[in-house]
Amino acid sequence: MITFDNVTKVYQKDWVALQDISFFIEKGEFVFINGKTGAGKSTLLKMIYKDEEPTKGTIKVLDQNLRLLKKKNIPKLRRKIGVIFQDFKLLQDRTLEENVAFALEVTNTQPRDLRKQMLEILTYLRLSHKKFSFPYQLSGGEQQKVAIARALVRDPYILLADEPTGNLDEKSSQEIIDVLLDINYKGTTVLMATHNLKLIRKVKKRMLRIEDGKLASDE
Amino acid sequence: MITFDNVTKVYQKDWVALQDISFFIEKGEFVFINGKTGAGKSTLLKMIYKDEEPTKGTIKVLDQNLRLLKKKNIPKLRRKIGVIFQDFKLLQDRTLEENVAFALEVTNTQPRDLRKQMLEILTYLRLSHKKFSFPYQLSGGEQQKVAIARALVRDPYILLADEPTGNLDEKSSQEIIDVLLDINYKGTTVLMATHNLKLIRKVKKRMLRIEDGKLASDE
Amino acid sequence: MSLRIGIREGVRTITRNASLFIMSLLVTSISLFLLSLFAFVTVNLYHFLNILDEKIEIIAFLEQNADYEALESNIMKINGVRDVIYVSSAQALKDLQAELKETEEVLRVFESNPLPASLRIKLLAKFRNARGLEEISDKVMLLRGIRETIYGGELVDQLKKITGVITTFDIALLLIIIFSVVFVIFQTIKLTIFARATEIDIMRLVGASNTFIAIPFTFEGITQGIMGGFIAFVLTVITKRVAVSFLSDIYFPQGYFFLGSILCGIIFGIIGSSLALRRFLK
Amino acid sequence: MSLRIGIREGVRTITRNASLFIMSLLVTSISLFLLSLFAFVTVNLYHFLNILDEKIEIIAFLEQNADYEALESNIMKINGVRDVIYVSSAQALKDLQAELKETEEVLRVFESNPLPASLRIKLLAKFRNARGLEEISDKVMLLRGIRETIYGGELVDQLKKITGVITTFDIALLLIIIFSVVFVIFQTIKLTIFARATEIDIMRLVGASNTFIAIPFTFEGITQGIMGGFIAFVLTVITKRVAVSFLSDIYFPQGYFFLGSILCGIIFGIIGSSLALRRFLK
Ligand SMILES: Nc1ncnc2c1ncn2[C@@H]1O[C@H](COP(=O)(O)OP(=O)(O)OP(=O)(O)O)[C@@H](O)[C@H]1O
Ligand SMILES: Nc1ncnc2c1ncn2[C@@H]1O[C@H](COP(=O)(O)OP(=O)(O)OP(=O)(O)O)[C@@H](O)[C@H]1O
Ligand SMILES: [Mg+2]
Ligand SMILES: [Mg+2]
Repeated sequence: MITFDNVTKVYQKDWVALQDISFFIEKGEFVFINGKTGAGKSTLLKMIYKDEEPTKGTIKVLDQNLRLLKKKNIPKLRRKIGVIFQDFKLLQDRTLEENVAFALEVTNTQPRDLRKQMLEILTYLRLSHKKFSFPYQLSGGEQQKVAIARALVRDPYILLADEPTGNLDEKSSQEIIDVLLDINYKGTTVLMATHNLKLIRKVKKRMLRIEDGKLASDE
Repeated sequence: MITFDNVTKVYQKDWVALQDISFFIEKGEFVFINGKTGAGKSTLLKMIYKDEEPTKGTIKVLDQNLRLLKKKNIPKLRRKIGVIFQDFKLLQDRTLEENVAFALEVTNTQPRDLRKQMLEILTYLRLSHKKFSFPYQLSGGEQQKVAIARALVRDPYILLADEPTGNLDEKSSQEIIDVLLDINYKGTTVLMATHNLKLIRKVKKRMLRIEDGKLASDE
Repeated sequence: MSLRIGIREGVRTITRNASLFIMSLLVTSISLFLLSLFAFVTVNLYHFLNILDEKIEIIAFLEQNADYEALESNIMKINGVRDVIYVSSAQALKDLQAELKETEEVLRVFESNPLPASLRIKLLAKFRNARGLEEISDKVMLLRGIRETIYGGELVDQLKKITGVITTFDIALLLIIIFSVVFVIFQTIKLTIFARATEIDIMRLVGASNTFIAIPFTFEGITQGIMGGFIAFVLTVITKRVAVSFLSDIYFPQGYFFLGSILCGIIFGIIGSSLALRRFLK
Repeated sequence: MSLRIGIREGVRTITRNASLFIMSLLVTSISLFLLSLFAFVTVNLYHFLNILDEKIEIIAFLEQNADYEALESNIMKINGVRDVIYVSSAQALKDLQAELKETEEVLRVFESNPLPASLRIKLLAKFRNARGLEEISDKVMLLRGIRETIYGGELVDQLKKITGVITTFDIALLLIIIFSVVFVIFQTIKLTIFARATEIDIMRLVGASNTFIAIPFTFEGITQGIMGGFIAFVLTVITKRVAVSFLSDIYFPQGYFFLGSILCGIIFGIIGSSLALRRFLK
C-alpha cells in the first residue's frame, strides 16, 4: 500500500528533516508515527499525498511511484487519501457542512449519497448543531473535529491523521481513536502521527518512531 | 487583577457560550481553566484582552472596566497582556525572529533591550537555529513555541495561555509548564486554558472548571 | 463537475467574498467605462469626418447658355456620379458672398458678377479621392458646354491627410487604452484571486482538480465582466445625455454600445481569470 | 514608532509581499499613464488653440494713396494694439489667390485687381475678443485715410465658441479620467491591503496601535505612487517620441510632466492607503 525506500528529505538551507527512511505498510494496517516536535512526522505524511517531494529515494503509494505521477493526476491520488491536517486547513469562507461536503464533491459523489454520508459523519462526531457555522465561529476542538469529518467522510483507501487530537479533551480524543480504529477495521489503512504516547500505549498497534530524522524503531 | 462579575456571552444565533460567570483573580496567581471542547475557555480568555465583548456583566482587568475602555486605548491594554493563541496567530510574512521582535517593537522597546530579550527567550525555548525560518517552514510544535516566545518575551503583567501544549510532545509540554510557573513566580499573573487534566493534576494550582457554559468548580 | 455545482460554487465564491468582488467589479466597471467613453469619442470623430467627406464634389463651370438639363442627365450616366446639382450664376455669387462674409468681406467690393453658372457633381463614396475625382472630371470635361471643372484636389489630399493623422492617433490611443484596460482588469482579478491563495491551496490538497477550482473563479470573472460592462454602459449613456446638452450633433449607436460593453466585459473577464489562475494551477 | 522602524517595516511589507506590490504597482503605473497621456493631449490642444487665437486681427482698408506710415505709428499708440503690418494692394491679391486656390479656384477669373491696400492690426491677448476688437476698430476708424475695417467678429465668436466647447468637453473628460484613476488606484490598494487582512488582525491582537499598523502600508502606498508616477512618466515620454514622428508640432513640457506624475502618484498613494486602511482600523 505504502512503501518508503531510502527516503531522504532535505529542506532548503540544508536542513535534513528525514534521512534514509524505509518501511512498508500493508493494506489495512494501523500505524502510529511517533517522534518529538520537529522530528519529521508531518513531513513524512506530506510526502505520501505528494505535497512535498523526497530529495532522494522512492515512495510508492497505492502501487504508484509518486515521482512518476503526472501533475494532472495528483488530484486523483489525493481523492483516494483522507488527510487530517495538523493545522486543520479548513476553507474559511465555507460553513462546517460545506467544508465536509467539499471533500465529497471533488470526488463527484451523487448529491443523494453526499447528503447521507455527510449527515452520518456529522451526527457521529456530534457536530450537527454547528452545521451552519463558519470555522472562525468554532472552538479549536470543534475545528479539529471538522477536519476529521472531512477526511473520514469519503471513506478513503488511506487515512493520514496528523496529530488529530491535539485540541481535544481526553474523552473526545478517545472517541476519535475509536473512530479511527473502526474505519481501520472496515479496511482503510490508517497512519496517525502523534506525540501522545499515552494514546499509543493504550491501543497497541505498530509504531514507527522517528528520532533525529532517522527511523529509530518499528514495533 | 482580573474580575468577572456575572459575565454572560451569547454568540449570534442565540448560542450561549458562557453564563453568569463570576470570579476574581489576584495579582500573581496561576489559574488553570478547564472544560471540554467548546466549553468556552477560549471565549473567556478573549474577553480579557477585549477581542470579544461580554453580552452581560462586567469585566475588570488591571483595574480597568473593559466596557468603558476607549477603542484607542485597547492596544495599550493588550501590550500589558501576553497571549498564547490556540491557533498561534503568527505573522506569515515574518520570520520566527521577526514575529517575536514584533511583540516587543509595538511596546517601543529599545533596540538593544529587544535583541537581548529576544535571544534569551529563543535560546531558552531552543528555537535559535530556526531564527530565520518563516512559519510555514516550521513544524506544528515549533510554531506553537514561537507563539509562546512571543507572549513571554515582553514580560507581561498577565499571561493568557490557550492550550499552549496541544502540539507539543510530553517533554516539551512539561518544559512549557515549567516556563509558565517560572514567569508566574517572578510576578506575572498566569491563566492557562487546557483540557489536559494530567498536567493540571501534576501542578496543583487553582482551577476554574467550565461545564455547559457555567462555572462548575473553582478549587 | 456538473454545471449545477459549478454555478453554485461560483455564486458562493462571489457572495462569501463580497467585498473583494465589489472592489474588483468597481475597477472593472470604471475601466470598461473609460474604454466605452473613448469608443464614444472615436465614433463621433469618424461621424464628423464622414460628413466632411460627403462634401467632396466636382464643380463644372458651364459655358454661357449651355443646356444644363441635357448636361445633368449626361453626367448622371457617368460611373461613380451620385448626384448633380445646378447652380446658376446669380446663385453662385450669393453663395460665395454668404460663405466669404464670415472670413473675408472683401468681395462686397464687386460690382459686376464674374461668376459662371455651374453643376455641382456629388460622387459615390469610393470615388471620393484624388484619383476618382480626376477620372470623373476628365469624363465631364469631354462633354460639350463645360468650360472648366475644379475639384479641389488639394483639399481632398489635405482632408485625407488630416483624416489619416487623426485616425493613426486615434488608433494608437485606442490601442493604449484597450491595453491599459485589459491590463488593469487582469491585474485586479489576479489580486482578488491572490487574496484567496490559501483557500486555493487547501482545495488542491483536498483533491480538487484544476478545473474544479477554476470554474467558480471563471464564473466570477464572467459575472464581473457582465456586470462591469453593464455599469460601464449606463455610465456612457449618462455621459452622452450630458454631452448632448452642449453639443448638438451627437452620434450614439446605443445597441452596439450595449453589446460591445457586455461582450468586452465577458471576454476580459474570461481572459483575466484564466490568466490569473494559471499562476496557482501549475 | 521611530522613523527607522517605520521605514524598515515599510520595506518589509513590500518585499515580503512582492507579488501583491508589483500587481498593484502595475495598475497604478498604467492608470497614471492614462492620466498623463490625457494631460499630454490636453496641453497640445491648448497649444494649438493658442496658435489660432494668435491669428485674430483687425484689417483696416486704406483709401487710395493714404499715408500708411503715419497711420501705422498712430495705430500703434492705441491701447491694446501689439503690432501693425502693411499689406499693399498687389500683395493682397496674391495672398487671396494663394489662400483661395486650395478651396475655390473661382478667383482666377479676375482680370483687374479690386483689392485695396490694408493694415493688419495684431492685438494684445486680452483684447482678442469681440468687445476688444470692436473697441479698437472704432478707434482706428476715426483716423483719416481708413476706408473700412473688418475684424471677422463672427470668426472670433465662432472660435471662442469652439474653444469653449472643446474646453468644456476636455475638462469633463479630464475630471472623468482623474476620478477613474484615483478610484482604480484606491480600489487596488484596498485589494492589496485586504489580502493581508489576517495579518492586520493579528497585529492588532498583539497590541499594535493603529499608527504602527498604518505607517508601513502608507509607506508602501507612497513608494508605489512614486514608482508608478515614474513609470507613467517614462511611458509618456515614449509616447511623445512616437507622436513626434508623425505630428511635427508637439508641445511637451518635460519638467512639469515629471513633477506632475510623481506628485500625483504620491498624493494618490497617500490618499489611497489611508482610505483603504480606514476599514481595518475602526
Ligand atoms: N517548508 C519547510 N522548509 C524548511 N524546513 C521545514 C519545512 N517544513 C518543515 N521543516 C522543518 O523540518 C522539520 C520537520 O518538520 P515536521 O513538520 O515534519 O515535524 P513534526 O514531526 O511534524 O513536528 P510536530 O510534532 O511539531 O508537528 C522541522 O525542524 C521543521 O522546521
Ligand atoms: N465567533 C463565534 N460565533 C459563534 N459561536 C462561537 C464563536 N466563537 C465560539 N463560538 C462557540 O462558542 C462555544 C465556546 O467556544 P470556545 O472557543 O470558547 O471553546 P473552548 O472551550 O475554547 O473549546 P476548545 O477546547 O475546543 O478550544 C463553542 O461552541 C463555539 O462553537
Ligand atoms: Mg507535525
Ligand atoms: Mg479554545
